[in-house]
Amino acid sequence: MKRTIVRYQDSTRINHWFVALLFVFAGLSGLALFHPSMFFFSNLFGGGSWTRILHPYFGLLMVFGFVFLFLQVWRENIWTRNDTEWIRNSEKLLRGDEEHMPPVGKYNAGQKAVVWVFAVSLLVLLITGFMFWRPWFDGVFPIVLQRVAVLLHALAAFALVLSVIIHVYAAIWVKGSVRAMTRGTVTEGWARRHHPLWYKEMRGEK
Amino acid sequence: MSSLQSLDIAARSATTTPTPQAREHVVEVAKLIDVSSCIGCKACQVACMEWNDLRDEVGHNAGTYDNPRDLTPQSWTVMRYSEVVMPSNEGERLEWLIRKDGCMHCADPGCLKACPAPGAIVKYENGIVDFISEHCIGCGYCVKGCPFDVPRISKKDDKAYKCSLCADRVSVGLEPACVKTCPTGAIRFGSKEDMHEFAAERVVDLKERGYANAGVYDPQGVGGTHVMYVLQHADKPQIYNNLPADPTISPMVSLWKGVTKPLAVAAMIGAALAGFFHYMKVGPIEDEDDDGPGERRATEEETR
Amino acid sequence: MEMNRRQFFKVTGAGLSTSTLVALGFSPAPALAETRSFKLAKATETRNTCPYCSVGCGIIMYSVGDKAKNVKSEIFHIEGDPDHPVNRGTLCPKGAGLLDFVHSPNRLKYPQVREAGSKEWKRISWDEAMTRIAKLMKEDRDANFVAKNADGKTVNRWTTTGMLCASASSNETGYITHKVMRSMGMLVFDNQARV
Amino acid sequence: MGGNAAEAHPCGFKWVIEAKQHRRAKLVVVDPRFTRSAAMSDYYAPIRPGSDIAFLGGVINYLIANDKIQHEYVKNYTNAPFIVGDNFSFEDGIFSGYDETKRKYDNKQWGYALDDKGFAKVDPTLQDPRCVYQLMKAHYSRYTPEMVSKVTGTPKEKFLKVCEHIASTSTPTSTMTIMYALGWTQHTIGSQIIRTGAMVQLLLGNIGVAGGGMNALRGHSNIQGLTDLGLLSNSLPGYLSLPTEAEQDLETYYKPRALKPLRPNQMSYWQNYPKFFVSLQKAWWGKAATAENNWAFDYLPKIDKVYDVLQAFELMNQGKINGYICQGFNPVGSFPNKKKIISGLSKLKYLVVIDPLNTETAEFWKNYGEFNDVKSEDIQTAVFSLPSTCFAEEDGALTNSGRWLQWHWKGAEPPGEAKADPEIIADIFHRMKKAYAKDGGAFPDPIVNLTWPYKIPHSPSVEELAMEYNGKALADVMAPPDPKDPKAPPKVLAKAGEQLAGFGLLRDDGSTSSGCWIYTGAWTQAGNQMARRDNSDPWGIGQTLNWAWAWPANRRILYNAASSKPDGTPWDPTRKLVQWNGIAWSGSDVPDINPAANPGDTDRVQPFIMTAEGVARLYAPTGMAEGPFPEHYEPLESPLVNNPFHPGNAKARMNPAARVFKDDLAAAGTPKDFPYAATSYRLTEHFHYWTKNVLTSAIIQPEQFVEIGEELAKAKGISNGDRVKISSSRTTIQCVAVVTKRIQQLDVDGKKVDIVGLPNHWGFVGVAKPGYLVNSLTPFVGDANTQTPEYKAFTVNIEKA
Repeated sequence: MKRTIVRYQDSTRINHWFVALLFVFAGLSGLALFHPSMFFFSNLFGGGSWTRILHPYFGLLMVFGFVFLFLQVWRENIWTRNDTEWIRNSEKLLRGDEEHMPPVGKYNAGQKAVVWVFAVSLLVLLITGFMFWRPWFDGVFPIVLQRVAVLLHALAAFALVLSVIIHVYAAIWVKGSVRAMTRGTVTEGWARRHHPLWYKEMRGEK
Repeated sequence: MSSLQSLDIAARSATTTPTPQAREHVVEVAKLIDVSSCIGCKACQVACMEWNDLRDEVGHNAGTYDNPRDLTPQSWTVMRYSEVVMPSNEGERLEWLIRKDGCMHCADPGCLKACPAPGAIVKYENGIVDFISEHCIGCGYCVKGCPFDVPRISKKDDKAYKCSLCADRVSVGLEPACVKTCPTGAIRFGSKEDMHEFAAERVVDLKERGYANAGVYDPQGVGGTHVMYVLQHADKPQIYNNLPADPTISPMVSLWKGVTKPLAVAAMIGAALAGFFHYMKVGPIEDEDDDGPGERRATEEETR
Repeated sequence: MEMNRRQFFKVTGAGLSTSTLVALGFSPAPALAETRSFKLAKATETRNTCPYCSVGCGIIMYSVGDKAKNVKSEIFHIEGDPDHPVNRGTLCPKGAGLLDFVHSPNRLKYPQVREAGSKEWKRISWDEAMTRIAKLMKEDRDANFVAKNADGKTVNRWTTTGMLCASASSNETGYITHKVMRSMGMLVFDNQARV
Repeated sequence: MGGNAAEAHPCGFKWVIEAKQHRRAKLVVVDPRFTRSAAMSDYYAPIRPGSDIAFLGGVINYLIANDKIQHEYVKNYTNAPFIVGDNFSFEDGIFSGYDETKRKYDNKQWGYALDDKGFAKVDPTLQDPRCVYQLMKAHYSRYTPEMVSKVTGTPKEKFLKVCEHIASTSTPTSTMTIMYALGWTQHTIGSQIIRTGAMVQLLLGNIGVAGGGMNALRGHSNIQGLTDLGLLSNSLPGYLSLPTEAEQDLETYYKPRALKPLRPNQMSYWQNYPKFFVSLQKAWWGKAATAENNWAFDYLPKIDKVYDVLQAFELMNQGKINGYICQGFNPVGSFPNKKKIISGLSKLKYLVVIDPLNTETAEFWKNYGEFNDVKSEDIQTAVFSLPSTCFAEEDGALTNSGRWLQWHWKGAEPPGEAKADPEIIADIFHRMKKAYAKDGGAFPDPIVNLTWPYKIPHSPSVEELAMEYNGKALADVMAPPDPKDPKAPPKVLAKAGEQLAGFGLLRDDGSTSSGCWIYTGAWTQAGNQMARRDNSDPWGIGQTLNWAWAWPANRRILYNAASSKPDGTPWDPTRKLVQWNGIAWSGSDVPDINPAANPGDTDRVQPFIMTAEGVARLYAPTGMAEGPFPEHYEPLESPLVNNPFHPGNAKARMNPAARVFKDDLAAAGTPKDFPYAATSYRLTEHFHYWTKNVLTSAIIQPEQFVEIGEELAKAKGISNGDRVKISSSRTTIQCVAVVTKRIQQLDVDGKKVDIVGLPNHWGFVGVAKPGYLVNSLTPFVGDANTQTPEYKAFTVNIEKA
């Protein structure tokens, strides 16, 4: 039986999957409105009008959930010089060569970048989303402002979806990562190999 | 399959494939509003209300003749009254400029460009831009798209509404209700070409009566409109209760609904595919206990 | 690129699921672009004159039904009469809104009486209303009819009941009203021409 | 001027816009407010309400001074050359023959100087100082441009510019029409304002020509019809008039009505009065009207005084009227001084309201809070509300401003138990007739003998009624013996029982019957002429003779023979109307002259066939209550303390012959308490007090407002949209203020005068916002001739609410 280390508490994982699920709903309903080619997603929510009605609520809930998640992880995601170094070498990592990567703590620079992109884009989505949320905020904001808001909302959504794709792929690409979120534990080898500093730290305590 | 064979559709909202356009040799219609002959009697408002079975609520008088105060889902056209003092050959002259506000039926409609719901907004071959309420999802994007701030979303059913240029009457060969009822013939209807000719005559007559800057308002910023004005002061449209001087679809909207979106979709799909092929090519980073490169090095150190 | 068997299934599986998605009817709905159906298609047309001002615009009234017996003809649209030489199909804001006059919530539907001193109406039948009115008029005429004036000249006038006639009613109504009321000797008798 | 066609008659105003677009016509508007008509005008000038005669008198003075007169027209077709009698005079605002106690003129002193044969003397050279032209010139010499500007408040250069526009139409080839309405009629000097306008048109030669004329834009759709049918206190159908007490027999009755011509060989058509009168009596009383009983002359009530509406409500307030029937009329809304109207109605024993809609009059007894604060229990009037049909639910004919009788068809059944008016009237008649037949009563004869030939007695059909007022031959109608061939057997013009084709066939021997002689020809043997719908315009000047039928004899422009020079050739060849082609009069209209009357004769038949003079009357010896020449008098309630034309003479401040009762004269508001000139008027979105029951009209003009100029608003601290209180000497009302540039402050007689505009469409019944009846403010005073109340000029005060 490989020895495992606990990476995420149960509450964090539930929180993560809550946000992930809502991202799927908000994302799909958002994409339905994003481009005609994906409008058929609106059938998942009971048609165009329901998509337009539900999407803001999904988004709101997602942001609500994300806030808790963010509060738990933001400390480990502060950007350090080490992360810039990691980024510079990430090009090699992509080609599968892990040796030259600097030792990484609980989160490597890629993961940190993803978290921060999530945070910023969700913030923008929240703010601009309110500005053209029909019908509750119909007459509140001038049309000129709403036009800017709609554009920013689309850009932020694009950034969010892109970073989610990267986030999901990274998890699949680095075998053994998914279980961190599904069961909360990782194998010692995984920890030693990918997050040596975090591994030492965990062993130190153990 | 459009059930409207007689009036083909030139453009349809949120539709990336072209609409059936074999029959494009269709007369483009236009409604000409000659503000210099308009007595502001609001017969067009009543005819529009009555034909389309709309009844707004009885509002209040807020110090002007403008009733209702603004376009609403139940008022698809309203008269805008402005009292301006303009220079004339006999010194200052008070003028009461009354403009019939409503959808301009643009050649390049901002509402149609902004609308995310397929088939909710259509532009017919004869130039009429119409809202197909059954497809409308009530998102309000058309309000952002329109350079003239015309569409209104109803609180009752979350559907967008605006003047339809009586597409139902025009499709069976009748003129719109407001055109027929206009007592002084200030509203005319016909082919856009004829309307331009008639407008030119009116401009000549107005110039003779001392309105040097009389002209036709058919803004090219939106590709020309199928509702045109003859204005006594065409050089200053904004005095007609801020009729935009050079209306265009806002750059925000064209950016938002222009080429960026397809690229963004492509980028997203591209990212997913890139991930997939990357996985194929580079293969996953395995999570075996001992034979991983990084893994080997780490184990050697502790086990020693 | 070596794709082992398991991965192969994964890829084809994803492709399979989306296509079934489409097959389950998630394909974009066939878009109907239909204008509102033309509401006057089979209506009955009747020519009339606008009752408001004296320009006398010609109007066409469209009513439900083709005059079949079981249909109570209901006017649902009124438009200008294009043949009329004065208005040529145009109508002013009042004329264009005639439909709301015909169907006004304030249209009276049955005879009512307000008794002396009371605060509200009481519905009564035509017969009772007309009997009382005729009685009141006859009593008043018999009591106050002046056959001869102070210096003996025959005058045959009744000035204690007056009438105001509608300038929006037809010539025929005006004619019969004048004929009946004048035959009773009524002098206090006018119409809107007075204001 | 005196009318706002763009708002009150929009579809008629279309033709002003057409004239502007096709004939490059100029539209000049003179109005206290810059109305929506003014918005379309080429030139606009403000004017103080009630000073129209000063303005028009100034125009007459300008035309004469600058010789902008169509001399040939004036010399031949007006009574300018007529010599006026010696005892006509005019000093300090009062004409000769004024009785101050009765506030009446005796017009015998205004007659022409007659020669031995009873014809009026004339001086074709117009030099005789007593000829009408010279007297008129002298009379209006006082109306200098400076004086006009002082009285009307119109800046002098604007007044002169308007005169210039008007003067440009004095040539035969260019013409002008005056479109006036209540702006001129609703004054104490209303009739004289219209006469002054007519005099201006006569000087310019614009009467009887295509595109000219005095166009009265009448109010209701059938006000013309009901006036033609004589539904007025002193009238009978066809503009015949009821006998007065003094006329006890036919002879004295006919004498002042069947006018003998004052000039040789004039048609003076009224001399046929007996034919029209006898035919009417036969239509109403059939066999009971015989030569022996003077054709049932005594069946008609005889007049002691004019029982106009103001008189009626004065009598009501004195308790002298017990019953009142309001058929489609809303006096509580439309009559002045609402308090007096309500107090009058409250003294009635019974009130019957026959109306398709609920009205303020029907509910005058109901307390509607501030809008109608009455105590129901004190009002002892029994009120009957009978539902009647509206236009869409009845067949029949309406007569429009152009005298066209247009037939309309029923399109729907009436709601609920509503009945058509003829049915309701028939019901009253039958019950009265049965009661009189059974129990007798006062003078039952005219009721029991009334002809009732209708197939369905309780519901006379409109077809039968139309045929009845058209008239038919009771016996064969013979042509008069032909002078050339006296022996020839007389030709039968119409067989017994046939519908008559024209009033030329009416006889005074009882062989013909016609309910209204001027309508003869509406329903002939050839059927219902009023239902004709051929709108062809063969002459291209808008003459559609085959559309419906116009009285008299389907003529569309009256006095159209005046559209030709004295020799019969048209003034303006491009717009011919009716001209003499050597044998007969013909043209694009039915000639308004004997077709065979050769203009070449020495005493040719003149175009104005209805007047005794045969020509138009610049000087009116009879017919006007306050003088042969119009003179400016101030309204009852004027911002000025005196009449600037006659500052010294208090008797000449207001129209000396105006219809006013003592208590109202005393209660009039003084300039001190009520300094601002007010006028009440209509908006295009509403029709009086009727369309506040109509949802579409309520939506486009929902709430009562008052219009004031920016200067007055600043002075009173009122900003746009505020609620304000407007008070007159009768009451105070509240509404929203619309502050606008369209009402200008005028300086009048050295004083700044502000104008307050009061649209009068709101009340306490209806779907629009409830409002005050504006006629609570207006004074209880009327015009001298028509008794039309003075809604257009009174004074108010205004405060922020």
